[in-house]
Amino acid sequence: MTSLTIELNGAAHSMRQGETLHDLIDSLDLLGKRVAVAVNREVVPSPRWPKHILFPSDRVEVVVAIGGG
Amino acid sequence: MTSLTIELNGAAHSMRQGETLHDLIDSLDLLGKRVAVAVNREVVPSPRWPKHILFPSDRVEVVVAIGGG
Amino acid sequence: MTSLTIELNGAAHSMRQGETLHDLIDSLDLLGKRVAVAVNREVVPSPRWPKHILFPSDRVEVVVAIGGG
Amino acid sequence: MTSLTIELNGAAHSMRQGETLHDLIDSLDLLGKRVAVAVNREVVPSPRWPKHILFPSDRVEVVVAIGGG
Amino acid sequence: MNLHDTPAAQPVADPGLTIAGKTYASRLLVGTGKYRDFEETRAAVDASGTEIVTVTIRRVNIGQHANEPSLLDAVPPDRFTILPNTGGCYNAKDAVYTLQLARELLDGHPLCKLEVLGDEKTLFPNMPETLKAAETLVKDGFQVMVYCSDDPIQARILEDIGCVAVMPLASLIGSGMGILNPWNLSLIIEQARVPVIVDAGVGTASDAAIAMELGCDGVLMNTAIAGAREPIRMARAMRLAVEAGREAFLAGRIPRRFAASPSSPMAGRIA
Amino acid sequence: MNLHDTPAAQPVADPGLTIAGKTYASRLLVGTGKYRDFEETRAAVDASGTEIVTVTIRRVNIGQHANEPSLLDAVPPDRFTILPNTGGCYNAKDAVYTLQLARELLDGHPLCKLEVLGDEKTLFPNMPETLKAAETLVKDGFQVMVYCSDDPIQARILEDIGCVAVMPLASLIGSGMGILNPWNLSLIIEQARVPVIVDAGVGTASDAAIAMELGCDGVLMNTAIAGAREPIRMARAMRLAVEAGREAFLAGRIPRRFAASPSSPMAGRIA
Amino acid sequence: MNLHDTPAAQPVADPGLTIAGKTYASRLLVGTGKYRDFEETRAAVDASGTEIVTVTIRRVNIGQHANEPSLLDAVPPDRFTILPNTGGCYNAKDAVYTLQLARELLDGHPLCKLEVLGDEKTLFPNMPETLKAAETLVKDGFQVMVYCSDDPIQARILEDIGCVAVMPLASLIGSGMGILNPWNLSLIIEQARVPVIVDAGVGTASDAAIAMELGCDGVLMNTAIAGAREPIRMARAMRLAVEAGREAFLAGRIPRRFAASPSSPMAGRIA
Amino acid sequence: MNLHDTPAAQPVADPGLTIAGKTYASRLLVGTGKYRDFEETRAAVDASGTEIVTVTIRRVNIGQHANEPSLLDAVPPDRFTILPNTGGCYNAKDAVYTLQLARELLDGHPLCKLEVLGDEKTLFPNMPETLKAAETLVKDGFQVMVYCSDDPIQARILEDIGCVAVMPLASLIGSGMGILNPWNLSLIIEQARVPVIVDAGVGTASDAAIAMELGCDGVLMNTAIAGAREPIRMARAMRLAVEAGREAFLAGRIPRRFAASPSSPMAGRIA
Repeated sequence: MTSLTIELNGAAHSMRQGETLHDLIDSLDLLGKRVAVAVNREVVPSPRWPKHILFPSDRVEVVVAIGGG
Repeated sequence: MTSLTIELNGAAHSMRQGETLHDLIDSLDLLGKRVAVAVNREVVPSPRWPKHILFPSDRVEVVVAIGGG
Repeated sequence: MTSLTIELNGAAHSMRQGETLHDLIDSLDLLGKRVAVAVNREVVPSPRWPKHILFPSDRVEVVVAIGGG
Repeated sequence: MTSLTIELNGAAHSMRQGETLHDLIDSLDLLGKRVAVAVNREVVPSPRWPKHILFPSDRVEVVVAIGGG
Repeated sequence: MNLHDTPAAQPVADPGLTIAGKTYASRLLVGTGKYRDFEETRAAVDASGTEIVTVTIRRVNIGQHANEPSLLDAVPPDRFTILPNTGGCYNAKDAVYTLQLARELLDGHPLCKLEVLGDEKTLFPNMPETLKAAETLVKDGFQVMVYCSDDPIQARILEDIGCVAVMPLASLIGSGMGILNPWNLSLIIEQARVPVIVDAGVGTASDAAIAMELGCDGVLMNTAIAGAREPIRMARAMRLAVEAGREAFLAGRIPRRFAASPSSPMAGRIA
Repeated sequence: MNLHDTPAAQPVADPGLTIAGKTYASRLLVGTGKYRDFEETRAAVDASGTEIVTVTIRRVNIGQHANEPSLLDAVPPDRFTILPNTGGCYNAKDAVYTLQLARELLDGHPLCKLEVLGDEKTLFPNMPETLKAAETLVKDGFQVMVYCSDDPIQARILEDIGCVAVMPLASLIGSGMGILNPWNLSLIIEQARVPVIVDAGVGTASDAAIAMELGCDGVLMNTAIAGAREPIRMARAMRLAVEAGREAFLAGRIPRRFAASPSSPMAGRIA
Repeated sequence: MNLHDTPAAQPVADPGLTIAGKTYASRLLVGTGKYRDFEETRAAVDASGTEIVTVTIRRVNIGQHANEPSLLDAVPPDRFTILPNTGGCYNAKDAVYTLQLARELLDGHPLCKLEVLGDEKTLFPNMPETLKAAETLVKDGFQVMVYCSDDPIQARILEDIGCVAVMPLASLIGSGMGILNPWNLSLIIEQARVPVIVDAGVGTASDAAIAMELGCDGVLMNTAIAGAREPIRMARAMRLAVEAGREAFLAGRIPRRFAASPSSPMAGRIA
Repeated sequence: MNLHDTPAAQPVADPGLTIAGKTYASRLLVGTGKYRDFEETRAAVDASGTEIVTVTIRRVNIGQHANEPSLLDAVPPDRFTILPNTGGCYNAKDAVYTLQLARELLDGHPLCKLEVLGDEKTLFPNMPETLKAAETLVKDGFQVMVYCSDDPIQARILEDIGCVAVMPLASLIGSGMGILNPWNLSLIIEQARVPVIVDAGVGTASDAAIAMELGCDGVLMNTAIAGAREPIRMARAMRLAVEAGREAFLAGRIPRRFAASPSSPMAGRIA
């Protein structure tokens, strides 16, 4: 089964073809954590993650809240 | 010979039909004075005054430099 | 019985000869009140009032605490 | 001829007995210069220098004007 | 007379600070950056008495252990109003995108702090980009609290766009220089119909008090507390200072006059 | 982790203000002049949280009804330290005489506030007369807190004479101009071995906070409170401001630097 | 020695102020409003030593005697650089139109002062409209000197648009409040590649000197001179102050340090 | 009309500064310390336009070559009024003794600058010793110009003693901090019947201008000029600044009002 490369938070990241955003977040151990996700600068709400299949060179952003002023 | 009404510096002003900007400035005793003129918010350089015939409801502006900061 | 005049808080005040500081304070209804007294710019503690006889032109000061900053 | 020691501007200075303030200033090459002199904190005007004989442990001050604010 | 039976008229309590329809008892807003750890962050937040805490949105550090504690455990959204900011954004596009992510992160709550910076040296706001971003965000349903210059004309434009609070800088972010131009700030306050909150530049307690005495509705700070030798003590000092300044504003100060006026009566002087 | 179980190190409490061997929790001293009535005086005194109240000595109003309430019923000596002052005295002789009467009035307690004024226009201290009076009073066993100019050399002389506190003016009495010369005040504070208390000139809360942030040990005021639109609220504001300024002083403020320093980390920015 | 034979090295002369390629010896620019008559205007202009005089464009008063003297007889374009301004314009459209008329009036000379005001109360610049007008005017070949807020980011944008000088306000036009925020002004000066000229707010000579000491390239004023009790004397004072401030800037002032440093040597002291 | 034929009323010239009956055109007094050499001293003195130069009295350096040039060759008493000072004296006795020597040195001329310092750290005046010395010197026939604190009461006492000029410090000697308390200085100026000359603390040209605008009669400085990167240029800047400030004071500045006032008439606006 072939793999593909996406851009995750600015760096190359390889996944298996057909994998979803849900699979990605799961693989990052971030399911259930307070994170937000965008693909190609479009926010994708968590309910839509399982249906959202990723394609080569998709630009994925996974963000959290950190300390700042 | 019929007359017409233009707007001169915001007020109604009547002239004779066919009169030019040059005629107007002359009638105001401003020929040779340091003034600038615009018709309908378009600046008209003095060389063009003799050929510039005024029409009803033309909006004419005649300005000078005064004290200001 | 002859009388005499002292200066009380800057104004003339007449008393009977032989009267004491205690008599004066009593006559002013100030016994037991929080006041301090000086005669001729010498402070006289209250215990000494009964023995302190006043003489003509004695300068008596009776003071209290009032609001101030 | 015996010598004696005076204090000149805070330091010991030896002279010959009987010498005057004039002799001292002369020996310092300061005659005619803009200096002022005091002996034992008393100012001595230059006209009096020739007559002013110095004695052991006299405290002599010789001062000038220098740059200051 | 017995004074204890006849209490003098007590002052009416301050109604509090209302932003986008919600009222807060505290007029102090604090940032969460530059603390030693989350424990210090939380202790300072508690000592400050704040109800509104601002946070920054950043990319997850891929690969780092995912179970480490997170800021929002220390300052939970159910106890504090979380105000996501766009610190680090230099144009409208990035700021809008950042806040769209923030809204998703915070279950759709629309209150946010917009800051579009002009350059890394001054962190001064880029006002043209700020106006552009404000317009987009308001249209998109955000409640925008906006970091801006102390320009009264552009403050009014931001209000007209529909921002829920204008937040002029007192001086450069993190500089601790205090309020460099109280006059411009006063012009903004006089005309504002939304809360005016000083954002950036406060250095110590008196700076916060002065802002409130000028008539500001609140003060937002981060470095002044987190950078102090004792952050928790300074957080407490700021809580007291903001309240002191607000009370002084409501109490109506005596006029400044360069002339003396005795506190003690002249009558009855001893001579 | 559960933050509630692990409280962060809390700041050490301020030991308080010690004058002539007695320690006070409050660093605010207040005057009692210019109030509407004794009830308002007492309410303001309570709201200020002060423990030291200054009063003026005046001749009894002969003939007036002797049973009217008196100031010391409103602020009883058993609950407050009463600090008699010499307001209205223009030479050493009158000041010394006034305080001898005051000591008698207050059952011999030696603490007093010496002020010898220079003229009625400025109420600026007359320092030569102040030095003379201080010398006499200290010899006579008084504990002298002294109103003085902000001259660091004469402040030291007053200390050497044996005064228990030096009280430089911030600006003219009743002027509300605040601290006109924080630099001189700092010189006095640096060298002082007795408490330095700003006396006169405070106008609003931030002025008091600034005095404490400079390192003053306390602040004395009257007009700023009594002359406010709402004296009781202003008294409370001053209590908060003095504490805020003191806490900020102890907390160690960030330095003033005219350069920006971001509150939010640069790492992980979204772009 | 004979000091007169050995002159000490004299300072190098200030090269002067260059705007749009033309160099001026004087760094003072003056307005022509608010004078009693043209004679006073000319006398003040002469006393100020200025070479650049700003004028306003207004409609001819129709019907009034056309032969009365005109401003440009008093300050003739062959002796002074005439700088037409857009005083009274509140949007980009009117400002651009006004300057097109001005250019025609002044035989096509392109130098102008753009000011687009925000409201009649503050006369503060409307920056969004100012940016728009600047863009149009620069494209149309004008050399634009622009009245602006003291915002360093927008000052740089105006420079990038191609303005030949940025002219931040020191404080509100005609207020005489001086330089309210020297810090922002310094940020603008540090980065500017075109002349920075303080426009508006100067009240007296020292304000002008301070502007020059901060590193400004020039100062523009009107009310401070025309509104003084003696306008001609004040014009002279301003000429001296601008030169004094410039010279002090070039001379390199001593640092501010709150510590004493004796002017007289310690050695050889008398004791 | 021909403006050149009708000069507007020119301002009346400043009568100049009168001290002890002698009038000086220049209101700038300068010290002679801290220069590289006598040549630079003289060049700076000339550039400053001063007529009064202060010098310090020190012990001759015994043994050093007696024919080296001396300060009074560089600034000869026949061209400048030499003002001997007591820099370095910490009590009345030494100051009086020093000036007695100075008077002898300067052929009996009685004008002198008295300064009695409080400590080496601040060089702040010791006022009690200053009062004592002033009394002795005036009795002894000296014309005393006196360095003092900015205390209006003691300034008046010095005047009553018979000093010919009072010279309050603006800030610490050599600090360059400028006028820290213009308010106290104003109180002194209002009441003074002798010249008030700011002595010490001036850092740059605008400081000198501000002093004159406040109504001072003159300014004395040393470090601000001698310590500048280019002393001769700064001397010139100070000459211009003192004159600018004086002229502005005489011209009557516009009031400070935080409100805008247009320089251009509203009438005839183009729309």
